[in-house]
Amino acid sequence: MAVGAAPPTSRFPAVSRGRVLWTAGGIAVLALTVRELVAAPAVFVTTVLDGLTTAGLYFLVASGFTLIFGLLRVTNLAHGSFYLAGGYVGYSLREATGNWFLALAGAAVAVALLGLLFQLTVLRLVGGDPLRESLVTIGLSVVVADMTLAVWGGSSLDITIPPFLGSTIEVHGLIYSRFRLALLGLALLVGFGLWVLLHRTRLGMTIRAGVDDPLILATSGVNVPLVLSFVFGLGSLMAGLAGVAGGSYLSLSQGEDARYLLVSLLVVIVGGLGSVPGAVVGSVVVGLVQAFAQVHLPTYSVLVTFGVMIVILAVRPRGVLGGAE
Amino acid sequence: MASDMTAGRGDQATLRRPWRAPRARTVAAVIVVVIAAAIPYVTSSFVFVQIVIQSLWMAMVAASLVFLVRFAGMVSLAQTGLYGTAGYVTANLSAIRGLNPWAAAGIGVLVAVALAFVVGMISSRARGVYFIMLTLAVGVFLYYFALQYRPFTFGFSGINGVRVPDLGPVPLSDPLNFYWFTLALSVAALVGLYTFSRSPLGLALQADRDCPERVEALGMSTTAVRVIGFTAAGAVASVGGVLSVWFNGQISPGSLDITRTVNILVVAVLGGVIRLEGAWLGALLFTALTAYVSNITNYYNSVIGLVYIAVVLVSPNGVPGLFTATARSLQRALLSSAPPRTTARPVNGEK
Amino acid sequence: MLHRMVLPALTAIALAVSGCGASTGGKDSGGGGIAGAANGSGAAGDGVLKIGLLSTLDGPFAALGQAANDGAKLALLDAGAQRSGTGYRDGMTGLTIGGQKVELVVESSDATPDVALAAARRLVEKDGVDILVGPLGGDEGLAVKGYAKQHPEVTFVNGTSAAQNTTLRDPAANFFRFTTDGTQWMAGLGAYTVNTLHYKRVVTVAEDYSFPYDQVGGFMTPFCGAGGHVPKKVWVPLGTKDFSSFISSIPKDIDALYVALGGTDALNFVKQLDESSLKGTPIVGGSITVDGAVINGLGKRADGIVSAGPVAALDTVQYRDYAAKLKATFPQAGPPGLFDIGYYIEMTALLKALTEVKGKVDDGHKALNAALAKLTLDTPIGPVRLDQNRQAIANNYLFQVRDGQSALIQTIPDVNQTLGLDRAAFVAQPANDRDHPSCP
Amino acid sequence: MNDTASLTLRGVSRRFGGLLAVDGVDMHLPRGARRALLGPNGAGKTTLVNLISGALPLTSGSITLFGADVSREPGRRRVRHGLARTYQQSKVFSGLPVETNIELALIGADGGLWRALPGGRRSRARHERACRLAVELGLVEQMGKPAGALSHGGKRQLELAMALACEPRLLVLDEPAAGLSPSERQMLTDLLLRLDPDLTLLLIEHDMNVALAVTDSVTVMADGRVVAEGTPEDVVSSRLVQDLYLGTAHG
Repeated sequence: MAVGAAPPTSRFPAVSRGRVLWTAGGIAVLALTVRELVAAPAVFVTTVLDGLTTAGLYFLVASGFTLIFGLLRVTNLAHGSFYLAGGYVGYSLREATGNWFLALAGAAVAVALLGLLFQLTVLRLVGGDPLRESLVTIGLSVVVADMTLAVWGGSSLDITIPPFLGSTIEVHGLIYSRFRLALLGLALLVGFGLWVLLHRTRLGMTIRAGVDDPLILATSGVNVPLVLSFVFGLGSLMAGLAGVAGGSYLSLSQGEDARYLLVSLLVVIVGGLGSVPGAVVGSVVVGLVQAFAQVHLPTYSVLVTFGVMIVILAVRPRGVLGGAE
Repeated sequence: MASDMTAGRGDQATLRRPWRAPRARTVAAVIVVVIAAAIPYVTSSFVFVQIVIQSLWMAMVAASLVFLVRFAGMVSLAQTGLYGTAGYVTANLSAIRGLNPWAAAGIGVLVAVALAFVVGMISSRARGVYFIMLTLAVGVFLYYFALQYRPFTFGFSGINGVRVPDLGPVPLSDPLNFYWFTLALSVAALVGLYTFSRSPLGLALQADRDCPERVEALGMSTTAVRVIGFTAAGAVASVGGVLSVWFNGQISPGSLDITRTVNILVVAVLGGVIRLEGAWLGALLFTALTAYVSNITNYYNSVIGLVYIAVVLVSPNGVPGLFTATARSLQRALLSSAPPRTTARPVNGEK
Repeated sequence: MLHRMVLPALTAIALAVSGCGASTGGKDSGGGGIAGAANGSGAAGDGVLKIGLLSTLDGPFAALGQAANDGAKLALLDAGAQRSGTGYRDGMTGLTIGGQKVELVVESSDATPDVALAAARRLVEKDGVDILVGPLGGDEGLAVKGYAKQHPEVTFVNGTSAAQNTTLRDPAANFFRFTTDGTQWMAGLGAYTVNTLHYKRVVTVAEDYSFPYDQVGGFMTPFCGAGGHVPKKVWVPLGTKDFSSFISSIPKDIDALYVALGGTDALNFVKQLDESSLKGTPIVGGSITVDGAVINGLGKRADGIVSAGPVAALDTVQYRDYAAKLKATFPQAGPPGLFDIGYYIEMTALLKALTEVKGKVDDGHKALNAALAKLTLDTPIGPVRLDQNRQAIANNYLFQVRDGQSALIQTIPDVNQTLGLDRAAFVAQPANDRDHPSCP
Repeated sequence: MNDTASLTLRGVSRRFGGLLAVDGVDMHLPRGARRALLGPNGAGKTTLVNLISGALPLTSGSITLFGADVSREPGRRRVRHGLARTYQQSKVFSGLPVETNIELALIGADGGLWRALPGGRRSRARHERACRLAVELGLVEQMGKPAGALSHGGKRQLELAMALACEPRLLVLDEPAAGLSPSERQMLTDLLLRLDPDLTLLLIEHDMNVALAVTDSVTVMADGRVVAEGTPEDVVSSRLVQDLYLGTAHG
């Protein structure tokens, strides 16, 4: 019995209720879209772009979170701290070497090592109890927050971006940031890389099999602890990568760790835990909802974003793409 | 599904009653009463107010979490949101709208309990880590509600100047009276939660923790059982919320942010999630730790984080578990003729 | 099991009832809440006069707290104290005023009111400080003022907390503020925007809490009075980094934007603004919006930005001395700014008053409070005196960025808390908020 | 006809994604019937049991329990019609004592939690009934132990005790003999033979000795469909069944 399986008793067949909700939701979204397009097309296009580029960053953070959960069943509540640590290390590397791409790669590797170290020393000691594993990661997040404050101080820091990404492009009078588009590109690239890894390599096949059924992993003849550590390292690496990418556009400061942990949670809650395609769907939904809420209800935007997520969860406890069971 | 934290070791302990002399409990109860009665007269004002009284109301919130973890297998990160809701309603109605403080507190608890019911309904289908994440989302939603819904919550500044009412002729604003009042409520919460856990509903809640399919197959509704359990815990947390507002005289979004959520979790883990009383011990340790470690080192947050990790790693039963384990191994060493007992490490459920 | 639980419960209740006889009875608790007694009642009690320093060394605003502590410690060093260590949290000793030993104890918050309150309680009730200097943030100040009412035996001197209502409405008799508030910091800017810059339609962008409310209020009251219009106010949630969607919601037919965001947030905002169709919109800044880092970060884009605030690089002896001392004592500190100068002024005022009363506070702080109330100071940023609510009346300054430098363009002397308006009428207005003032 | 039927399935199907695990099963159990459900692994037997007990919702078809259509009712309501079941892998409340496990089953049988509330936990009558069941199933020594600490066989006994506590009219057992020792199997067989003759029994069992000893009719499933039905003798001698099931099971 997998952790978190909902008691499989629904008075109504899931299909018909789901269909009604999907149809209602679809009509509402369509109606809003048409209204927006008619009212202010330029604002609409910009907002959609904002939403999608934000989704790109969110995907970078959340895909690592969901991968780790999928295979290790660990809810890594220190994932936001990995984002923040990655950003800070990237900042120092950028200042030291002057090369943004080196900072990106270096920080990602550094955070992957941090994650690996934690997994090998602490998580393995806890040994397979998902609740205690989650609790331990909370402790790590407290320590990382304190340590980053000690090393990098409390001021916001900006990672200088390479000049060719620093300007804007203009199409039909629409001005948009190059870096945001590059961020989206990076997310697509990483997403594609993940797809290749998971679908076109032996290791990836093993990981996917393990996500579907942890027992398969144990009987497949692979070195299970090694695969688990690899995935934890990979997930941390993505958080570190996201930290540099995000910290280059939106500055780094204390408190960002909690924000990106929440973002990861929202994304996987919406998309379904453990599923990379789910992380794509989740990022896009969260990104778009947030962007439109900020345009129309700036004062209550966060409430709107969270409210939508809670409604989705109440209806589909395992996320939009989560298994129906 | 059963994890170390939720497996029913408490019952094993109760069931081993013949082994533990009943007199030991009476002695323990007397000691606790004597300490509780002596505390106001032997501690400094700061320790009494900022550590003892503060830990009393904090423990109420933590106890609601311990109850949920221990008897229902639900690690709820929404408890801070619930206590904050009770606190905000109490503060707004009494300090802003000038309602009678007792009525304000009553309405505050009622609103929070109703909210707990709704949250319970929303989250009753989620289990394990899904439940953690869903309740965390609810908790954060309530935090942002407090932050952004200014007409009621006054945003980031929160609500100041909440006065402590009198209980008949007794002014509760006097620390000593407030201490007894809080202590009495703590004991009531403890007795109430234990009584609940032994009622048919409480047994069904524990049954649901162990095997929900079987609960349904016995003709009982897991949803009802879980929602009622969650609501009962919410009631205790919300009483803690009212006490916290009276204690601080103010409430602000910071009172229910993610740091506070983590703190309550730390309190629960330090106290061990085996016995409800652990929450009070955990709260005492936590408040003392935060008050004094910051004097010793600048990195006191790291210290708290590391202590917390160590406790989770070393002793699933929290700090009291640490003592019992040490005591048992001492006992074993002294009475080496006795056969070794297999109690310190619980059997790992269905893993 | 159950009956064993009932016993302590009954005992507790019985003791509670008996406890009521011993209680001191109906003391007005002022700010509400449970107040513990202050530890070590006054300097007479333990022979040492303890000053508590409360700023923000944790959380997102930690850098501001570090600057604040530099400023406060500089004032103590001036008076002859020595540092016990070089850390921000290290205290100070070695100072004697009127034969009384003076010690500094440091506590920190994370800029949230409830943590500030807890830190204040630790200082007063655990460390037994006689005087508390702080806190840093506006909402923290409101919470500490409430606590001050419970502890009339302790003197509270503000840090840089700048919420208007800390002193304007329902002030505490033992709370003194030698720095001006967030509304005063805007004095001169609103009128200048309409009359000199001729910006008539302005949208405000600020974070959603009390300090920016006061800033926007301080800008808008004279701005609206001079015929300006604010068709929309954008309140972004605290901690926002990505402003792009908020920018999309700003109407296009405006003359300028009023931006009250701190440091790098302002930098991010302007960068993102210039990546939108509002590219190049002129900017009017709040008091913490246009600092050196922002000017450097924006380069030529910064030129022409107008802002106002209480701290200016004056061409006076006091300012030059201060800047030199700060640089020499704390090499890692930046140029003089709001937070170090603010704490420096508050601490200097306190030490001056303490010297006047020869360190004596065993009269229930009466002499000290009287000395503080009538104190006048000549600070690095001009003369300061207090009004009837113990709130500073001081100069405010108008700046414009020219050639990568923030240049002083106007001094508004002796700005009081009601901006020169009638006090009763001013207090009768609704407090600054999301919706007030308004002139769409 | 209906008044003598305890369980009727019509066209019962269940789809998991692309897999049709149970495919148009029809079944009719008259009152007092003792039916064995046989078939190779993956034939859909356990899924069918889960559909009957309401642990899984139907994709299509209908289920009638003692004349009432329960196709859309959740599992806990079907209990009121007299259905009780056990699981392939023992599902007991491992953190609670054996005694409490049985008492909870009795609370469920007495009309659920709401009726039990005023009585409190310590209903003397309920306790005595729990003791009688424990005696019957040889659990009396273990009453105070947490159910999780029972042996495998002990858990099976406890499951059976909990099912019997419901005083069912239809008892569905999913491989009750799996993992039992020969002596425990004998005890189980004896117990099942002693059941009230009016009770209907549906039994999934791989142990032919147990299955054939206690049942009078057999349904064979393969790939989600019913492939044979009849007396034990007919079915066991059927060529098709030997190929399909016995061949696989012993091969």
